[in-house]
Amino acid sequence: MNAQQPILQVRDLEKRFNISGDFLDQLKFQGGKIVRKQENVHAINGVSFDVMKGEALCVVGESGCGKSTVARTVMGLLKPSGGSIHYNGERIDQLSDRAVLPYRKKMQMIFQNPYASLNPRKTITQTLEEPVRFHNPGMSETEVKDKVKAVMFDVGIDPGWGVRYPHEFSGGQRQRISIARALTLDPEFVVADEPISALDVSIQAQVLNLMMKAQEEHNLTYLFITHDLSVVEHFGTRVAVMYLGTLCELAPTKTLFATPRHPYTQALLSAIPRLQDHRPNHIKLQGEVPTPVNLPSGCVFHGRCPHANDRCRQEVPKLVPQSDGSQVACHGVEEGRL
Amino acid sequence: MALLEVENLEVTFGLRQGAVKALRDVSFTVERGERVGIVGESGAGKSVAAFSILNLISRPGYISGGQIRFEGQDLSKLSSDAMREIRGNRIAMIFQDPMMTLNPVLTLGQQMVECLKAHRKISTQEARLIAVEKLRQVHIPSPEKRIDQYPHELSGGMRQRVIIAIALLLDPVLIIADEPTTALDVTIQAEIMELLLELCESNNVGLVLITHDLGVVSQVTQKAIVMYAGRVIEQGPTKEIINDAQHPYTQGLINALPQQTLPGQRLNQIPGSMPSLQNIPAGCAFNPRCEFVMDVCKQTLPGFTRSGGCQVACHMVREMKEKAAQEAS
Amino acid sequence: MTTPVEVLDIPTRPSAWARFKDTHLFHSFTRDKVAMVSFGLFVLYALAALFAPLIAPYNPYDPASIDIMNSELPPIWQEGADPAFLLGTDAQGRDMLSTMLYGTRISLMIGICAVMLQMFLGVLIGLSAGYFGGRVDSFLMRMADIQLSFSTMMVAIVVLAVFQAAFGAELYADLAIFMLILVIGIAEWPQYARTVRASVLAEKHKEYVDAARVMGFGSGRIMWRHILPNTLSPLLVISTVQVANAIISEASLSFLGLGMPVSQPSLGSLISSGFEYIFSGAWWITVLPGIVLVVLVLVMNLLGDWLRDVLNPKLYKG
Amino acid sequence: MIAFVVRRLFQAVIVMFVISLLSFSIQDNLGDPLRELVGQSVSEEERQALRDELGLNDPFLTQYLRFVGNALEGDLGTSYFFKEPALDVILNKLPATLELVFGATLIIILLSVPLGVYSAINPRSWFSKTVMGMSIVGISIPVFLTAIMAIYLFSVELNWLPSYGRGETVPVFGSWETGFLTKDGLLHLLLPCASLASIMLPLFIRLIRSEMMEVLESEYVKYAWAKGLSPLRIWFLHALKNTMLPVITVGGVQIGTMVAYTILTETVFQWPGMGFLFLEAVNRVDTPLIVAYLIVVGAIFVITNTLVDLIYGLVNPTVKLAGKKS
Repeated sequence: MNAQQPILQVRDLEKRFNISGDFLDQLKFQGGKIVRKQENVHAINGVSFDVMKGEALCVVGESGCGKSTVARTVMGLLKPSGGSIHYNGERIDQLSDRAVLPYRKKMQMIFQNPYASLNPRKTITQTLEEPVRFHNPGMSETEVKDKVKAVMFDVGIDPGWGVRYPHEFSGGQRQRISIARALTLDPEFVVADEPISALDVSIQAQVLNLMMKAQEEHNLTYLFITHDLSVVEHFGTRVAVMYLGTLCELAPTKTLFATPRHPYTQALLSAIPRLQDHRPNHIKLQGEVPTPVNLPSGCVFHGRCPHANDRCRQEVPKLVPQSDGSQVACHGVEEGRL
Repeated sequence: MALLEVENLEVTFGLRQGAVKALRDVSFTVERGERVGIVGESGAGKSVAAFSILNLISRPGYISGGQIRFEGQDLSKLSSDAMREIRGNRIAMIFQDPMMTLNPVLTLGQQMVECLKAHRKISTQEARLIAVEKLRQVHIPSPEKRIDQYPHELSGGMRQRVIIAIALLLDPVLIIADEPTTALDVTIQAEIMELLLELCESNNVGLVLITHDLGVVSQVTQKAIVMYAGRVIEQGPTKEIINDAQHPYTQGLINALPQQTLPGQRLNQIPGSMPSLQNIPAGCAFNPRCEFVMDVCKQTLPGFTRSGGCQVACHMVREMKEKAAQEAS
Repeated sequence: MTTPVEVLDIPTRPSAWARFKDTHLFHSFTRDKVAMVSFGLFVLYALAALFAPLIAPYNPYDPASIDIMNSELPPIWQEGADPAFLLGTDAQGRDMLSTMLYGTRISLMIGICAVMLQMFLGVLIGLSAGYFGGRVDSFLMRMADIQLSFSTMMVAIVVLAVFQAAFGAELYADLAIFMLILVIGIAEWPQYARTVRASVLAEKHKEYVDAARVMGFGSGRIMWRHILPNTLSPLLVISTVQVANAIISEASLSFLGLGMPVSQPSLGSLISSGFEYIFSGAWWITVLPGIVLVVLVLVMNLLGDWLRDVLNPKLYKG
Repeated sequence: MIAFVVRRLFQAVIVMFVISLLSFSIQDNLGDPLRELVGQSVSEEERQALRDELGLNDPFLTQYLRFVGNALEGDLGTSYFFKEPALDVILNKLPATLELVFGATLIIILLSVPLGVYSAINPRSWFSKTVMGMSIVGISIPVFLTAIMAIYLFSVELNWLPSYGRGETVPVFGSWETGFLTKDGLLHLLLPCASLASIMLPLFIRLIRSEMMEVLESEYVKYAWAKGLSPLRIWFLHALKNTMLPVITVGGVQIGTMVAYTILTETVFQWPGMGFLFLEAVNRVDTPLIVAYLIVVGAIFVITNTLVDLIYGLVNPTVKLAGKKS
């Protein structure tokens, strides 16, 4: 496995959502005058990372940190407001619907909610066969059926289920069907957006095992979005920690869990409830996550960081490579204070 | 006398397709100041158990058998007025989703004051003072201002703090918390859990914590109750259950956690999924998923066997114990 | 390392009818007496309307078969009745039974055609609004708001009144049936448009639509093959109620003299024509078609209620 | 706030523009003002001269603008039949219609809230089932049929209540004649108001019931029970306040709709209101009167919708009068 070759390169990615409503909603009284004011949610602010071939890059963070937006932008479900996305060296974020089709085959996605990600009006067979037919117009009917059957066996579902509708299955079974749908096109790169967070503990293990097996057998590369750090430790090759639309730290999993550098990563790690320690001893953060509408100046984390100084309040930290192979965006780490 | 004694509790849901038993034969006790965790996956009946203590199961569910004794009183014999005296006053509840729990059209103050006035004869002014004090105890900044705000002006973590403050308003002896942190973010989760733990400890309040997270249970509780398909399958001191679970399901649940396996290795999974309450298999409900399944498991419901400080409902554990006892004699 | 394959018990695909019999819809139908009786009555109405010319003992449109001497005869169980006219006659001497059969035919036809027109306009506008969003959406929905705030009846009354005044009563009588369909059909488009738009918006944000987009399917394919089929249940529910409403609207307009003429009466114009005789004791001219109308509308409303209960999307987790 | 005001104004302008356009084309196409003015006995040249003088040969836009200008000054023409300013004729009949709507609204509010709330709280009781059964029958009977049946029963058969007209009225402020202050007037109001309410009442009962049932299932109501509050406080403060939010929105539109139904009730009861007058005007092709009616009704719609939005904003703390949830 050549782990050094990036399959996906994301550079300075930005995504803003305009939430100011229509023209009339933007008008506000201010100091006796009527002014027009636009409000944006800054979901991603200049995020850059590479995904190496064959690895599983996990993106972690709390809700609202922009991790799902990264996934959806990479998959072309959202148009980026700035920056670029390259796949195998080709820029894909500005392609037309038609030009992007070949990439759709190579890049697939697994969704969070097993109850919403399957079309309730289509049988399992219909759901699985449609993409195969669509992307392989030359394929004969038997070939399509064989392909789908093979994939169904692969993910451990009986092809006899095919005539049934999604509501007849449990959450774990549906998530397997979702994985099967992604695999029907023989992708090389799969984005998984919180694929197990809606499932029960005993089912989570089943789905994670299935994803690891698929990675091995199909030589897949994963971009795995999750809020669950214990899963990351198990599953990820490298981890990217996001906070308020910004990348705080990007490091190999072992390094990150052994020596977290960024204060936010440290707090996040200390907050996982573990079986063994009987007295929680986590780092307390002050206050709450600010709204992504009015971003704090400087480092987005400075309001809650116990080590913040004036520089943190003014200057935005850059992602700086460290000696242990990790990259950290923190003035404190850069200055050697931390 | 234990603070709360639940004995052979049975809850039935009268559905159109026929009656379905959501809880069967559930028994446990909570001592004064004790923290008890009820663990299970969705559909195990843990929330039903929690809500049935205060007789708050929504239709078409009802308590169809068993006893719930609180401070020696049989709650099922109480009139609805007497039950209301206990709710919120002696036993308080914390709900799962703070975004849905507070009434959107009433201010925090209104929702706190009404609770005090429902149980104590005090003026609105006095009630407000108590409410502000409690908000301060849960670390809400500038509570005098916050108290006149509406719920939508607060973040999820803040709202859950307010709900904890409401729970503590009348100095209850028991708090029932139904997945109090599931809807929150990891860092907020840890903070809320710690706050709850701290306040329970300092006020000597008992806690029944419903959760699916074994990590939380191991950190917060002294006793754990594991539920599967509407029954208790194992209960005992939390430490024992986490470190040395006897029931194959509990073992499976703990072993399935990613932290129990080396990174990159295949996780220990329990095959299949929990049966729906309508078609629970005969014998032990876990038998189709159990790797140690024996013939007896498919026919007879296992009773409880003592194992250390724990009670385990498993035929295999019983046989092992019996064998050990024979060898010893 | 292999993943164990879970096996379900029924691997073969049952026939379409067998599958229908297994649906939630069919099960609740067989369990609900009100729904079964309503459906039975509706079928009866539909058959009566369809075969009115075959069933009716007289042709009320044929002046030759009408004798003014037979006017205001009471139904057969009352004194002074003529056995030739089972349910009596109206003020012009037409057989009530026949007139009511033909009236039902016209009322139902106007109701159903108007609803088809509403559905066509509403689905088209609702789909566009929901799918394109943005300015198109806010413009269309503002129009719908304004039109709804005016109420169908108001719009219909004004438009028909103006047309009647402009055309003159005679020409208007010939065109009445088309005008009614047109006016009721156009005036109620916001109901459908809003329903369709709401379900499109709800469906659009579900992950299966994202999944389809990730597959690279075009927006047309996603719209028609993925989203539209999922908006059918609310459409079915409101359609039954809309037919009921359209029939009431038609009757009300006819009652005001803006609908069907007396020579070609709908249930509404029959009631209207009998109104003045109610004081003289000939109650049946008004009451009988009134009952027929109310039962028809009631049956549709009951079916709509039942469908709403059964198809309530909340019942499905999907 | 700005958005709210501007939207409302914008909507009002659109509504009035559509109405004015409609009214103008009615005036332009229906009937011949000349004939109404001078009769048939005038020669063709004189007619042409008169047409020029009256500006009837001007381009469309000029005529339309003149129409709007006059309308803004309150001049909507003279009724052909009454030979009086059309607006005055309509406004004279306005109190009768408004009292009808007011009476019906009163009946609806007084009955729908308790019935809806009761049947939501006790969905299985026989009383709730009866209420729900009656309400579905209620929405299935057209207003005019209810009115006819009411007359037949209470006026013709039982002879308890009068079947037409407003009865005795007394003037209150200025020209406003009210039937609410005399016994005879109230008796006359009873049947028409009840008939008018008959279609809306079941709708409101069903709406309140279904919204209330949904609210009663909500987490915050469950939580209120867990706090040990009294049932009355939970039902009538916690649940009802949330129930009323959607009811206000839908209800506002429905009250506007009721104005349309007054045409039907007024026709059956020969109630001397605007609707009855309007229908007469249509039959007489009295164009200025038709136009005046449309404009007055349009204004009523705009006012009620604005009021409803304002009330909604006041009741719902999460809305800042911008129509958008914060």
